[in-house]
Amino acid sequence: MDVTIVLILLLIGALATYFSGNALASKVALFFSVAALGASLVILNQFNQGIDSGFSAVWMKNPNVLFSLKVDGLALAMVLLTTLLMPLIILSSFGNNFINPKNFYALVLFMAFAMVGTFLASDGFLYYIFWELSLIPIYFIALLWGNDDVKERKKAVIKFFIYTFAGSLFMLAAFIYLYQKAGCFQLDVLYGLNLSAKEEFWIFLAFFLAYAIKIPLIPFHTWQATVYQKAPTVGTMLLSGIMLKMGLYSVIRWQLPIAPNAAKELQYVIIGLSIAGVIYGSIVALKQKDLKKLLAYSSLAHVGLIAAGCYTLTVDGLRGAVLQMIAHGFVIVGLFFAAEIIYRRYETRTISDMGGIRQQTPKFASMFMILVLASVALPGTFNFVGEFTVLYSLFTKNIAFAILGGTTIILGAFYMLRMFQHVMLGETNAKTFADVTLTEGIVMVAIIGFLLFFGLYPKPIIELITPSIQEIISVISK
Amino acid sequence: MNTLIAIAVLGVICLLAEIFNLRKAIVPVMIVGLLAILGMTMTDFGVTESHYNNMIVVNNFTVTFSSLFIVLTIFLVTLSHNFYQEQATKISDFISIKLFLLAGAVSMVSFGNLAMFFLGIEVLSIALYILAGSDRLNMKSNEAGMKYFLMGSFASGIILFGIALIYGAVGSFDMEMIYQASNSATTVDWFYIGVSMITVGMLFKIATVPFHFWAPDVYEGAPALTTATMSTLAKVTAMATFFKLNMAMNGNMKFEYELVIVIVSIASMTVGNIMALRQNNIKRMLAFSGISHAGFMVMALLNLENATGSLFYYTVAYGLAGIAAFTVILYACKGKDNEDIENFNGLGKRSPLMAMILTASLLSMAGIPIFSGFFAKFFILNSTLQAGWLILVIAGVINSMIAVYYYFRVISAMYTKEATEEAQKVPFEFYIVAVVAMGLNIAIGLFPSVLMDLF
Amino acid sequence: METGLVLLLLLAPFVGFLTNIFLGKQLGKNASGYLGTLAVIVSFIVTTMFFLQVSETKQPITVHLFDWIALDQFSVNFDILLDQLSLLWLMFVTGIGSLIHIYSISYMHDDENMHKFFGYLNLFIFFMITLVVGSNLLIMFIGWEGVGLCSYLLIGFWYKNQEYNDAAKKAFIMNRIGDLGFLVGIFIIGYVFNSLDFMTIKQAVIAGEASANLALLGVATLCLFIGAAGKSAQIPLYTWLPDAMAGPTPVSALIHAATMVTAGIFMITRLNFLFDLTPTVQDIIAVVGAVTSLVAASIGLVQNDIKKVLAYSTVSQLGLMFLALGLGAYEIAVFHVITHAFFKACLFLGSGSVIHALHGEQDMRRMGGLKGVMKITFFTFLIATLAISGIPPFAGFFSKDEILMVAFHENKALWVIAAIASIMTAFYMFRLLYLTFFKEFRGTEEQKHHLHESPALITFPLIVLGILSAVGGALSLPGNSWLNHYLQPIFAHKAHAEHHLDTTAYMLMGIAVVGALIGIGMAFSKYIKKGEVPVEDAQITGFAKTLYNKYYVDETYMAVIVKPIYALAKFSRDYIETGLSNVVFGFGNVTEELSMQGKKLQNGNIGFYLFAFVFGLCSVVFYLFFLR
Amino acid sequence: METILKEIGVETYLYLSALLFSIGVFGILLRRNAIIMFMSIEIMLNAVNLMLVAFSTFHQDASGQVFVFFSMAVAAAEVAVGLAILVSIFRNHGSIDIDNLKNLKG
Repeated sequence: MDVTIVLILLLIGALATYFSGNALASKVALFFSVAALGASLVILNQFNQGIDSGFSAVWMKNPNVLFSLKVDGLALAMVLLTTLLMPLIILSSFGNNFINPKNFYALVLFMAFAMVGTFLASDGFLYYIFWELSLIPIYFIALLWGNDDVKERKKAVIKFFIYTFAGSLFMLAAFIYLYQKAGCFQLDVLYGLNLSAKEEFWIFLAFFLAYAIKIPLIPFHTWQATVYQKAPTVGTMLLSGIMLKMGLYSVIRWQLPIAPNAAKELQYVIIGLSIAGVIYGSIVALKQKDLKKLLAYSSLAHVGLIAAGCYTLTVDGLRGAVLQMIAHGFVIVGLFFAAEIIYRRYETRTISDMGGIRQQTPKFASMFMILVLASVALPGTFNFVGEFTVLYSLFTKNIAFAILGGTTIILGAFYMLRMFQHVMLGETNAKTFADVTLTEGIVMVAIIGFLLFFGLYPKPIIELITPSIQEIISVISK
Repeated sequence: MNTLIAIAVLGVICLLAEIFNLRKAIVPVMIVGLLAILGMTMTDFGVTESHYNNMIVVNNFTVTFSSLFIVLTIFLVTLSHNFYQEQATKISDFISIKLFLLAGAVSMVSFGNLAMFFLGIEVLSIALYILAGSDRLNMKSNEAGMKYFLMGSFASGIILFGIALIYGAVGSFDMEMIYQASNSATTVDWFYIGVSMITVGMLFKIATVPFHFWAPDVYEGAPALTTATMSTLAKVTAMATFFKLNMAMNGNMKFEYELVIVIVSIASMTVGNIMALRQNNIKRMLAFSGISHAGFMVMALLNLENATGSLFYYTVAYGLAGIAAFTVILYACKGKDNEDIENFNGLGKRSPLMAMILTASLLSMAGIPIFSGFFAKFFILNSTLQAGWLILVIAGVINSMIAVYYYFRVISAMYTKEATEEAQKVPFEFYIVAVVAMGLNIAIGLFPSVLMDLF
Repeated sequence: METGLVLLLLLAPFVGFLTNIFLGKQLGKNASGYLGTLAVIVSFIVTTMFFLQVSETKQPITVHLFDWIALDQFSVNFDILLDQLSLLWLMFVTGIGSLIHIYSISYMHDDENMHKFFGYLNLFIFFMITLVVGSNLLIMFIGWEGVGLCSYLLIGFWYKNQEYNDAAKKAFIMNRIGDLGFLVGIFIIGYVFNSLDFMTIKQAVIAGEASANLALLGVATLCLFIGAAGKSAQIPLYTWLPDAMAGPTPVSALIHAATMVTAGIFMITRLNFLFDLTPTVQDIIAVVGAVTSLVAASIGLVQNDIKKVLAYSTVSQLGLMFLALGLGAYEIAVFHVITHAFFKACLFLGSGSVIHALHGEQDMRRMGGLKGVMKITFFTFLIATLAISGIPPFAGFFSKDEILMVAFHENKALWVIAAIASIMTAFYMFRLLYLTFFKEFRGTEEQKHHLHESPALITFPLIVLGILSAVGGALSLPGNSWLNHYLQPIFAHKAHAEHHLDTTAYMLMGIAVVGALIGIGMAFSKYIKKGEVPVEDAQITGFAKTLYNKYYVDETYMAVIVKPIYALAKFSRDYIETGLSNVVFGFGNVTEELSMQGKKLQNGNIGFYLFAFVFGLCSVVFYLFFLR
Repeated sequence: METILKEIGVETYLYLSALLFSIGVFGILLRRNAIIMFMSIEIMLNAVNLMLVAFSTFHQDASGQVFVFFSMAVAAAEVAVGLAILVSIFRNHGSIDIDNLKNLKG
C-alpha cells in the first residue's frame, strides 16, 4: 500500500460527503477522516518496517513533472498531524448547525486532501499545486460559514486570500526559475543544484515571501487575526492547526535545502524578525478584546518561535520546530475549540462578556486550564519539549536570541493567564453554562491526552523525524 | 482543407434549412455536422500537406487549432437555441454567421498565403460586426457594432497596408517565400515596416494595450452570446494567427521587436487587470480580463520554437473557461437589460450548480490549480522564462494577484449576497455546455500532457 | 524494587491528585482529605526508607525511568537521583507536607471545593518530589514549573475573587521571569558540559573541564540565580510572595514558607560545584540575600496583616539563606532551610488557627488576648517565635547564628546587615505575638463570642512542629554537626570549615542573642507596656508609611514595567496593527484608485480610441525603425 | 507597364499611396461624421490597392493584382455591413454623428 491511499481516501471522502446529503454529511466526513487516519497509521507502520510507501509516476513530460509523493519521517509526521487533527476538528463541529453541511464538510475534507498532498509532494510543481489548492476551500469556509458582518468578513477573507496567493505566486516564479536550471522539479535534483549566490538570494527571498505570509511572520501577519476571528471555528482550527504548519514545513523541506547559502547569509535577519514577532505577538495579544483574536496573536507569537528554530539551520532547531509545530497544532486547535464551546453557550467572543464560568463547569475549566498551560509550554506538556529544543537551538546561535525568544515564556504566561482569569474566573456568571457535551469532551480529552503523553514520552516522534531532519541538515551544510 | 469546405457547406445548409422550414432541426443538425467535421479534422492529425498552390496548408498546428475552434463553435451553437428564443425566426442567420465566422477562423490558422490570411480575418471580422450589431433595436448593440466596425476596418486597413509592404518587399504572398525573405539579410526595410503594421493590426484584434479600447465597449454592448464568441473564439483565433504569422515572418526576431512584445504584454496585463477591478458589468469585466489574458498569451511570441504547446494549452483553457463563464452569464442575465454583477447575487442559492461552474471558470481564469488556467499560466510563464524574460514572469505573477480580486468579487457576490429573485430553471443546453466545458477544463488540468504532447 | 519504590514515592501523591480531582466530589470531604493525606504519608514512609538506606550505605540511588528529550549533542532522560541532599529535602517536604495535609482536613472542611484543594496539594507534593529527585536540570525544571503551577492554582484557590486571581497570576509570571533565567542557565550548562545530569556535570567540574568556559559559566550561574530569586522571592522578584498570602493558610505554610520557596536554595546547593567556580556570582548572591533580608524585615516591622508579616519574615529568612549560599556555606543554608521550615510552618499554621478562630479576620489590630482561649496555638506559636527570633536553645538560634558567624568571617558589612535584620525579626515577630495573643480582644462582640481553640486535627500538627522548632537545632550543633557530615558527599570540595567554638564564636552568639532580646524588649515596651495598637492605614505617616507601602516597589513595577507594556500593547493593537493592515489595504486602494482613474481614460469616445490606436502604431513603427 | 515604372519610379507610387493612406487615417481621426469616416477607410484601402498594383507591376507578378480584387470585394462587404449598422443607428438615434455614441464607457 502506498501513500496515495491517504490522499484518495480524503478526496473520495470529500466527494462522498458532498453526495451523501446534508443529513449524513458530518458522519460521512468523520468516517472518512478516521479512515484516512487509519491509512496513515498503516503507512507509519510500513515506514517503521522500512518499507518505502512513496509513489511516483510521470505526470507530464513537457514540462517534466512527476506525480511523486515522498514518505519520510518528516512528511509522515506532518501527515499524521493532519489526519489526527481532522477527525477531532470534524468531531468538534458536531455541535454546530451549519447551513449546507454537505458543502461544508466536503470542503473541509478537500482541504485536508490538499494539505496532506502539500506535505507529501516531492515534486515542486505538484507541491505548489497542492499548496494553492488548499487555499480555495478555506476561502469558502471562512467566507460562507464565518462570523460577524458579511461585509467585514468578505474584506478580511479576500485580503487573506490575495495576500497568501500573492506570496505563493512568487514561489511559483522561483519554481519556474529553478525548473529552467534543473530541467525538472524533483526535490533531490533541486537539492543538488548549484546556484550562484545571487540566484540563491532571490530564490530564497521568493520562497520567503510565500512562507512568511503563510506562517505568518511579522510584518506579514495582518491577515491573520481578522481571518481567525471571522472564520468559523473549524476554519480557524484548520488554518492555525495545520495550514500555517504548511508554511513552516515548507521552509524546512524546500526553502532551506534549495537555497542553503542564502539561508546562512540571511538567517540572523530572519531569526531576528521571527523573534520580534514572538515579542510583538505576545504584546499585542495582551490587550485583545476578542478571544479568538487573542488566540490568533498567541499563535503569531508561537509560530514566530518555530520559524526562528527553523532558521537556525541546526538539527536541534529543525527538530524542535517540527515538534513544536505538532504540539502547537494540537494546542491551538484545543484552545479555539474552547473558545467555540464558550461561544456555543454565551454567543460571544468578547472576553469582557465572559467570566465566572469555572464555577459552573469545573470540568471544562480544568481542560481549558490544561490547554492554557500547554500553550505556555509548561514542562510535562508536549509544547515544552518543542519550545525547549527550539530555544536551545536559538541559544547555540546566540544567547540574545534565546533570551529574547524566551520572553515568550513570560509574556505567554502573562496574556494567557490574564485571558483565563477574565474568561473563566471571577464571580459566577449570571448566564448558565451547560456542561460540555460528550463529543466536546472527547475532542478536548483527546487533545489533552496527546499533549500530555507526548510531553512525557516524545521519543517516538523524535525518532520518527530525526533521520529526515539530519538528511536535510546534511544537504544544507554540504 | 476539407474542414474549411465542410464548414462553409454546413453554413449554407443552415441557411437552406430555414428556407425549407426546418428551423427546429437547425441546431441539432449543426451540432451533429460540426461534430462530424471535428472528427474529420482530427483525422488529419499528423498529416502535413498543402492545397491550392499552397494557399491552404494542413499541419498539426492547423489541425489542433481548428479542432479547438470547432469545439468552441459547437458550444456556441448549442447555446444559440436558448439565447435566440425571442428571435427564433432569425436563428438560421445567426447560426450560419457563426459557421462562416468559424470558416474564417479556420482559414486564419490554415493559411499558406497572405491572401488567405486576409480573407480569413475579414470573414471573421465582418461576421463579428454583424453579430455585434445584431440586436438592432438596442442602442448599446448599435453602438458596439459601430465601434467595432470602425476600429476593426481601420485595423484591417493597417493590416492590408502591411501586407502590401511585405508584398512589395518579397514579391509574393506565399508564406514560404516570406519566411525565406525574413531570414535573408538583403531584405528591404519595408518588409519590417510591413511586419510591424501587421503586428499592430493583430494586436488590435486580440485586444492588447494600447489597441484595446474597443474591447470593453464592444463586449458590453454586444449581445451576450456575441460577447462570448468574441472573447473566446475570436480572441483565440487571432492569437493563434498572430503566433503563426510571427513564426513565418519573424524567423529571427529582433530584440527590439521582442521588447515591443514585452512592453505590450506587461501593459496589457496591468491595464487589463487594473481596469477590471472596478467594473460593475460582468461582460465588461471579462473584457478587461480578456485584455490581461491577451497580455499573457502574447508572451508565447517570445519563444516561438517551444511555445506552441503552451499557447495552445492556454487558448484551450481560456476558451473553455470563457464558454463556461458565459453560459452562466447567459443564464443569470436572461431577461435582464444589463449584465451587472448584482444579477449574480445569491446565485449560489438559486442555482448551486451554475454558481459552482462560474466559480470554477473564474478560478480557472485567475490561474488557480487544479483548473487548467493555472497550468496554462504556468506553461506560458515557463516558456517565457526559457526565453530569458524574467521580468515578464514577475509582471505576470504580480498581475495574477490583482486578477484574483475581481474574480473573487463575483464569486463572493454569488455566495454571500442575498438573492433578489426566484430561481429559474436551468435550460438543458446550458447545463450540458457548462458541465462539459468545465469538465474538459478540469480534465486538461489533470492531464495536461494530452494537449502538451501534441506538439 | 528500587524502581518500584521510586515510582511509589512519586506517584502516590499523583494518584492522590487524580483521585481527588476526578472522584473527590463523590468521595465526600473527609474521605478526600484523608486520601490526600494518606498519599503524602505513603511518600513520607518511602522517603524514610530510602533516607535510612542512604544514610547507611552513603551510596546515592539512581533510577532510569524512560528517555525524554533528545538534542543533537546530548539527550535528557527521565532519571531519578536519590542522594543525601534530595532525601533530606524529601524528608521535610513529605514530612511537613503530611502534617499540613492533616491540618487542612479540618481547616478546609467548610470549603465546597475541598477535594480540589487536596488534589492540588497532592499535585504540589508530586511536583516538589519531582523537583527534588530529578537527576538532571530539566527534570528539576519540570518540578520547578510544576510547583509554580500549583502555587498559582492554590493562591487563586478562591477564584471568585479577582484580586486573589491577580495575586496568583502575579506569582506565576514573576516565577516565570526567574524560570527564563533558569532555562538560559540550563542552556549554557548543556552547551558547556553536553549534559544536564548533575552527576556528569559534577564529574566534569572535578575533572576541571569547565575551566575554559568560566566566563560563560558565570553567566550561567547568574541566570540560575535569577531563577532561584524568582522562586525563592529575592530582590527584585520578591513581591509576589506577600501577595501569595491570598491563598488558604495551609498553602502559605506549605508552599510559601516551608517547601516551594526553598527550591531556589535547593537548586543552588545542588549545583554548588558550579557556583564555587564563579565567585563573582556568589558575591552577588550574598549581597542580594543580605539586602533582601534587611528590606523584607524592615517592611515586616509595620505590617498589620498577620500573614503579611509572616510573608515578609519568610522573604527575610530566605534572604539569610541566600546570604549563606553566597558565602559558600551551603550546608548552613540547608540547615536554616530545615529549621525555618519547622518554625515557619508552625507560625503559619498557628496564624491559620487564629484566623480560623476569628472566621477569616487577618488584621492584627482586630485581634489580641487570644492566649487565654487558644492555649495550644499560643504555646506552639510562642516556641516558633522564639525560634525565629534566635533565642537559644530553639532551632532558629543555631542556624541563624551559623549564618551570622559565616558572614562575620567573610564580610563584616554583610554581617551587620544580617544582624540588623535579625533584630528587626525579633521585634516584628514579638510585635505579632503581643498583638495577637496578649492584652484584651479587640474584635467584634460576635467574634468574641465564637472564640475557641481549634480542633485536634489542627493542633496536632502545631504540636509536632512546635516540638521540631524547639529541638530542630540538634541537626547541626556547633562543633558537632551531623548535618555537615551527612551532606558532605554532595559537595565538590570540603564543606565549609566548621567553626570551632572559639571566643569569637561565643561572642557572636552573645551578640546575636542580645540583639534578639533588644528587639523583643522594644516590642514588649511598645505593645505590652504602652499597650499601643497600630494606627489605622490612613494615619500612617513618615517613613513608616513608606515601609507600610513596601517602599512602593509594587507601584514602581507597575509604573515602570506593567503599565508601559500595557500601553505598548494598546498602542500596537490600535496603531501598529491597523497601520500595517492599512499598508496592505493601501496596495489594494492604490490599485483601485488607479482603476478609477483609468476608467476616465476609457471614455467611450471612438475618436480617442482611434487616436490611441494610431499613437500606438506610430510609436511601434517609430521605435522599431527610426529610433534604432 | 514596366516602362511606366521606369519613367515615374515605384517610389513615387509608394509615396502617393502612403499619402492617400495618411489622408484616410487623418480623415478617420478628425471627422466625426460616420459616412465620411467610412469614406476615409475606403481611401485607406484604396491606397493599399494602389500600392499593391504598383508592386505587382514592379515584381511582374499577377498575384498582387488578384489580391486587389479580394480586397475590393472585402471592402465592399465591409462597407455593406457598416452601412447596415449605421442605418440602424440612424433609426434609433436620428443622427450619424459618432460623437453621440458614448454610452458605453468606463
